[in-house]
Amino acid sequence: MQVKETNEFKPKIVAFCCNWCSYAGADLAGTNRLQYPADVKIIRVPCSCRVNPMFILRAFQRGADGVILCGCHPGDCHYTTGNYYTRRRMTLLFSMLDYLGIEKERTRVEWVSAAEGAKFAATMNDFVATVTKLGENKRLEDLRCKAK
Amino acid sequence: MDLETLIPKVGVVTDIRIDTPDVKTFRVVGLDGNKLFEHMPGQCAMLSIPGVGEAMFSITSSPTNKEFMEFSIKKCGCLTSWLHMMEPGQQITVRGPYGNAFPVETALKGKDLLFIAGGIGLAPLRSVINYVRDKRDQYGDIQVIYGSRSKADLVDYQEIINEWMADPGVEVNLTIDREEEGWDGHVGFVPNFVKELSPDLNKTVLLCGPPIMIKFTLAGLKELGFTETQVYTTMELRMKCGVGKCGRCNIGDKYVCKDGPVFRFDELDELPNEY
Amino acid sequence: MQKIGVFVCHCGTNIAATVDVKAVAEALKGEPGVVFSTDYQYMCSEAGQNLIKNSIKEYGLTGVVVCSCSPRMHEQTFRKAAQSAGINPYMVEIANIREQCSWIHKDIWSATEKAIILGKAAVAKVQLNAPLTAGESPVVKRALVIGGGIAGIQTALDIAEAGFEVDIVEKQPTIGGKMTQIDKTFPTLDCAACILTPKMVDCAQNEKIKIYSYSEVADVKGFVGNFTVKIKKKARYVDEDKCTGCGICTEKCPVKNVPNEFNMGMDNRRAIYIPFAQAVPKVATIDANYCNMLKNGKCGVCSKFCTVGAIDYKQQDTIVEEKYGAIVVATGFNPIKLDDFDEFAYSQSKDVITSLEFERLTNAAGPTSGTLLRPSDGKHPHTIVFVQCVGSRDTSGCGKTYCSKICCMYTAKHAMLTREKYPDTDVYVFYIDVRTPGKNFDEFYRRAVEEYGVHYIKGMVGKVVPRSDGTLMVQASDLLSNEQLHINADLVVLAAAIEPDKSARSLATMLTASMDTNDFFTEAHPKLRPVESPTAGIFLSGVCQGPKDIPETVSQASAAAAKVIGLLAKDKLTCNPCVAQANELMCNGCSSCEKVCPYGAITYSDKEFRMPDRTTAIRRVASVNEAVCQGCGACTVACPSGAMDLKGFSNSQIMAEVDAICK
Amino acid sequence: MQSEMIKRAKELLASGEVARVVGWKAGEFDYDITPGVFTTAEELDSAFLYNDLCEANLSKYMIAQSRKEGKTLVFLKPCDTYSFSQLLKEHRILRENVYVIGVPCDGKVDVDTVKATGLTGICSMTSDGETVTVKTLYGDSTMSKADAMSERCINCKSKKHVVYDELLGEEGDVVADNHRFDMVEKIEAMTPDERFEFWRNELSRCIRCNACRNVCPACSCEKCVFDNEQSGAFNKGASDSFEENMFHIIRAFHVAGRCTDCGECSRVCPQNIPLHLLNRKFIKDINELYGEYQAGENADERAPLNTFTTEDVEPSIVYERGGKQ
Amino acid sequence: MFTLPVSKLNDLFAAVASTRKLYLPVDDEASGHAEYKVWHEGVTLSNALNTARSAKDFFFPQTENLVDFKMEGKTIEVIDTRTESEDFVVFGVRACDARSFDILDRVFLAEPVDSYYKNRREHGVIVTLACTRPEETCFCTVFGIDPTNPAGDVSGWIAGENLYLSANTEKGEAFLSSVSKLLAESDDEAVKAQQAEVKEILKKLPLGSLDLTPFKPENLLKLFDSKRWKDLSEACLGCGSCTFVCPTCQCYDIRDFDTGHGIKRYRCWDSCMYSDFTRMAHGNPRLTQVERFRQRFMHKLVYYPSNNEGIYSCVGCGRCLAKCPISMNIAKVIKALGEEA
Repeated sequence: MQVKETNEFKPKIVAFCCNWCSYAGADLAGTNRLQYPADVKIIRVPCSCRVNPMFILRAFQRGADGVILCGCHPGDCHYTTGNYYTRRRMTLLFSMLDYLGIEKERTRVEWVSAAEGAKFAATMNDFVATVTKLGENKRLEDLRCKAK
Repeated sequence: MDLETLIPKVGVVTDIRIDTPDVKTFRVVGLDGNKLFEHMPGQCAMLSIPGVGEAMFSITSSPTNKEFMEFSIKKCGCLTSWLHMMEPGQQITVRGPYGNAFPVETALKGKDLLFIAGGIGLAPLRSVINYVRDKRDQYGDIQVIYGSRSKADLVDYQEIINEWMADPGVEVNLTIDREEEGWDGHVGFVPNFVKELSPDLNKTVLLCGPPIMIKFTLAGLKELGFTETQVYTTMELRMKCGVGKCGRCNIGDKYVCKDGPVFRFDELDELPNEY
Repeated sequence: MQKIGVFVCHCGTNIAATVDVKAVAEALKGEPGVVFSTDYQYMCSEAGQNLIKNSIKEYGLTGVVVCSCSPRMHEQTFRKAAQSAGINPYMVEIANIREQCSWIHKDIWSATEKAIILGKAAVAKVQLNAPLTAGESPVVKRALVIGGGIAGIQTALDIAEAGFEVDIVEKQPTIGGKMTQIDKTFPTLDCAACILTPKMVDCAQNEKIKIYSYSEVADVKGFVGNFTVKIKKKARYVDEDKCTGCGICTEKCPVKNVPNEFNMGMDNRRAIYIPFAQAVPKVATIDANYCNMLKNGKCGVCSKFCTVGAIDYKQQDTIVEEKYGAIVVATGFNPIKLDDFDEFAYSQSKDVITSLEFERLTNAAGPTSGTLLRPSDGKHPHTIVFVQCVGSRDTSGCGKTYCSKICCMYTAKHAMLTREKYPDTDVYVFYIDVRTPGKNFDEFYRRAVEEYGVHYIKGMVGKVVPRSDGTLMVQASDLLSNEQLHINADLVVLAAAIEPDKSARSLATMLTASMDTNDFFTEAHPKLRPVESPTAGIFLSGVCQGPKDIPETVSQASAAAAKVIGLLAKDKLTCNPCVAQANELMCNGCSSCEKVCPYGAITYSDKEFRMPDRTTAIRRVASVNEAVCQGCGACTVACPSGAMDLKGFSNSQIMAEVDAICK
Repeated sequence: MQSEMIKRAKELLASGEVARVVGWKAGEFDYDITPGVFTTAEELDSAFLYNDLCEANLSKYMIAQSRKEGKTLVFLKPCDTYSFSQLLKEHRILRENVYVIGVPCDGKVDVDTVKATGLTGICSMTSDGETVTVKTLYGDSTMSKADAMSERCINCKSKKHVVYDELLGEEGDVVADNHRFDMVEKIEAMTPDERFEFWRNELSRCIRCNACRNVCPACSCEKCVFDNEQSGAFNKGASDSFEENMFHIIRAFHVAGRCTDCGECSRVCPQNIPLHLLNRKFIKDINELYGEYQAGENADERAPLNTFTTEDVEPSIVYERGGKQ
Repeated sequence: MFTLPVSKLNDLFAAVASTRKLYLPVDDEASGHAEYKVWHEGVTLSNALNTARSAKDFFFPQTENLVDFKMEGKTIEVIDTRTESEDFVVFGVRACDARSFDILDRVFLAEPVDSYYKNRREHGVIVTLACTRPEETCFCTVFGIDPTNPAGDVSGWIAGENLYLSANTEKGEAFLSSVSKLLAESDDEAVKAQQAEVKEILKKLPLGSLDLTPFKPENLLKLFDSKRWKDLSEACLGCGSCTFVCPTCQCYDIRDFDTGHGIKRYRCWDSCMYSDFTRMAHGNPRLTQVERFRQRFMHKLVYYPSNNEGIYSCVGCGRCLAKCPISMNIAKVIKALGEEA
């Protein structure tokens, strides 16, 4: 495979998607051929409430520039209550990151239903643009993981 | 830069022998195909798979083996599980040799030797047994009393049968804990077996095995009339550096990795009972 | 260390057009654990599946990664293929390189790079996969229906019809519920009793149905397929088996002043009573609050007259323990108490009544034998005002914020029936909106207005003032004409909001079934699983889930029954193996996980642990009921020590994916 | 108070009601008081102490002590009772094995605060409730007690005991108008760069000694994720600034909704990192977003992270409000 | 002996810093502590008695990389990442910390030599400063340390308006000659006077009379079996603050970190107070905090001296006294066990 040389900053984005809504929404975006940057890589979790704050920090440690969490709309959780917990946990976590002066725009929660392929693609496009503008994650990086 | 003992060498696992359901013996050489370093019987080495862990293992091959080193390793934790999953050709890191050795060139020279081992406890003794077998003329009688849970759990069984038992100057007494089909040898625990055999009191004992077995065997030996100054054992504690600096493996003022692992029982008596 | 095989699917050109599949297969060869990596036209085809099966055997694979379409599409296919080749189906992971890669990217280079990373993440995950086995739990082929109203009756009949045993627990002395009190039903105006009582009798006669009347659920243990329920049979002081329901006792009982709840307290019954003629079971019950014998040991009349010796003053509450595979909640509703609505003078005037009271006043079995008479003076009312939405759609705080759904229709019914029977009455209905979204509903309402001349006025009644002449001054506003109205009424009927039965809250706790803020039971999914509670094995029937009219209730009751039958038809339940698991050695016993579990799958017990120093310690630790856990993972984050983990989506697996993606 | 406490402790020991007493033990100087276990009247007479310098929160010791044979008597200050109650709620303490005597507290004198005024060589320090007399190698001085108290006592949240079997002295009240969030607000008002700078400066001093964790009554895990090689969060030496952040963020998150704001973490930090400001941020957020909540106050109330309402704010609130840009 | 007016200190620092890194105690506003920091223009020497962290960090840092590995397939590549340390000077080390280097040397420079430590040790010059205002927690004199006459490559005193310096080693001589332009020859009158004055204060130190006589190798088992360990350790939280602020505690852990691109094997401070310090798959010889607590003090007061000609592994700096969350410390242990003996 040919290696493409490029100088522009390509962010690394981890997207945690719940299996029932957002992952299906992402599939729908694909089925409808809605484009969003390849920088987004999706990890499937049963429910957004499975996402531990440690996973998010881990992603930043390992070189992610942005982490987005997608779940069913509040009230529509496959497990009834999961995303309500997600909402509280992530609100507090993001607020804490902001408190520590870490760019809050690098983290996001979006509710994407299985029918919202377009919203998924739009959300990803927007998030990638936001993170690209912020540039490389410098404030929550682990230098050991950056050095090649 | 000075030589640094904490920086390991790379070893290649050239052969893996399945000894028992949970013990495998790994043959290790350097990248150049030669032995990584010389050692004395009873000494240990730090083996590691980077990213998984590093731990101290007794070198089970005899120093008289000039081609390779062997390690018999029981699967019990994270690193050992990984080691057990390896296939030949896998590289590992090795550093050592560490610790003291059985005093084969001093106190044991010319003595009648009695080796008593239980389970994986044979591993450190195997190095000595083969060493003295190779230097047969320098030592007196050799007797090995070895026991394990079952026949399948006898480490180095093939070597014991084919080589040690075939060696006219070596007396081997095997035992297993419970009766089983296809076993016509002795059945019973090692401490009792030792008492039954009632070995000669002039023998020097090298004892190794699980703590409970050591405790009862030592008591049995004392009953028979052995003194603590006649019995050697080898210790195992958590180690990180292997060179007496990281502060973990001390028993009182002695570091197992440096001042041990081989202790004579009268030496242990002077140390706190913290092992 | 797993031996992993990687299979990259072209999906025709669906993937291969934008992803260099050969490069992906090649790149993944170097990943730790990968011993075989290849690509193929269609992995999901039989040939593709055979390729996987053969490779598993040939290379002794312990894990499989398929880079293909979404796992929502073919995960099951590949899992089955792997299973048929002898490895655990949960050792298969899918890298979604179609929907989430080839279909959304146009640039081959970046799509291929992404596909490789997704493949690496899947390989990293498989490396940590463990074989999972779906557990099985037996199903007790018997259902419990809590509540013996029309919902519970219908559910029970349907379940029994399918051949399963079903028990009804009803806290009143008779089954039948609210519907027994209703006179006629909208929109057909057929007699409620005529359609309900045959069903009640069916219940009593059906061999598969057992009715625990005058009983309550005291305790629920267990989980789907295997509940153990304690039912408290309240002492009715009458031997049910002996009582023939002849009713002689209810005539002879000297205590005559007990308000009759069946007629909404508008007449009296005796201390020993049968609620109404068609009661099922037709057995007398002694009201201990009024019975002289039970209160002070003086009387015993009923016992003397009972020819079969059914009276037993020494009877005690008894607890029956039964096992069930499924539980249906059909606890129904009550009209709200109107004490907080002073403006309508409900507590001041006897002639301000609720709609349910109105039903009794028009019912032939009611206190007035069906003649509409004013409760205060027994005179015929000439002007009747119906007030809708009393306590419904109320954001002021005294009522309920929701719409009670049934009031528009029954008010139209009342208005229409009044006008039909007593054409000389003026009937006014005050409404906010008239909601008639049912089959033949709007036609029904229009008939009331158009054919029967009911005065529908959009507007709220501000005040009802009892006047000295015995009439009621109704002050209201007509929102359409923007006028203030003053109507001199003889009778005011309030369409009180309905609310879930008070017993529902404590029952929900016992069942670990969730409720909304209004104490309605929550369904597992509003669209997809509307008759199931999120707690497996608990089903919802009737108004306990939300306001409903009779047709809707009956259809939901049958739907719940269908779900129950589906469950009971199985001999064993296969559990989802991707469930939470508590590491007892690390568990603090803090209950955080239990609090966030929507299914009540986590329980605690004190366990004895052998400590390294050979002492024992007793610690409270969590354990997960695998049959109940649905695997959402909420508990894993609530657990600070990480003792709670989710099989199939473990912390280490997800972090391995994160690492592989961010590398 | 001290003599009264000793008297009660002796009575309870003598009657066999309790088998041991957990309290404070005198040290070499007046300020180096150690939590101690007393089993005899003689020990109580010789070393038991309670005065304005007894800072340590004894509630966490009850996890282990309540599992011993016989009942344990523990003396708890008002703020310690919150920690104790929270531990009870989490089933970490066996209530039936503990006899709690609430003791009054009107703020403790903190030796680090006194030292920060520039006094060195402090050999003795006494408080009469109003004035603190300090004797040093280099001369004596006095200061008002208010100047000798640490921030946590100045901004005391409550003088009420939320749990006890017996109370010595007067019961106090919740202090409604404390200013404990002032510093959090100050940080929130900084720009992100300033905030980052502020916290980097603080957290980079961390030596990962685990004192904050080990003293914390909310950190009572059987096995901490940071000590667990399998947890994915194993973190021992703060080898990178990331690990410093990670440890403190996750620790604060794990105690969020459970932290009673006892302030022990900041008291014990050998590097004087104001760790309580992390916990207080969570407390403040919880109060503002989900309604006032004081961990430990109410045994039945659900912890804010273990519950929700359908009307909760969205995480995007963080972008909308929060500090300066 | 050489001298330099205190007013010229900045010139001295500038001269030193022009050729190598200069570390010195500086007041840290955020912590209220003095900490060693790199000198640059504008940085002034702290007046505090000592730094919150000890000076051991210079030679035995909290974490350091030992070696890297690259793994591919079945192969392992060992990458020696060691580099020659930069030259540096640590100014203002107190007598207690200066002694701690001797204690650490006996561990790290004993065969087999720890090259990481040695590398730094060889490239560092220690300039000490005599104490003038000891604190109540000081008890270095108990260990035969004279805080008015500190060791180090160069000994220093600030008396009156002048700094006095005197070299003790070749490295020290070289250091002084590198800044000789700034220095003037001087007698030691002012130093002697100051020493006499401080010694009067030392006599008043509350912990100056701790008795170490019971702590000798022949009492090893007796001390080990003392009944006092239990009550002394009862409140111990098992944290590592005492060991981490201690200038002589040298226990370490070796860990691997997977960066995603390879493995970094690093070493970091460890603490014998931690519950998992000696934990093995099949047991733990020091199961409870009593044993771990005992280990720390037995090591400092008995085991270490037994292996090192009677030298105690404590320098009386008093950091652990000030920093222990529960105010349990070596002084209390010495007293308690001494009483028993």
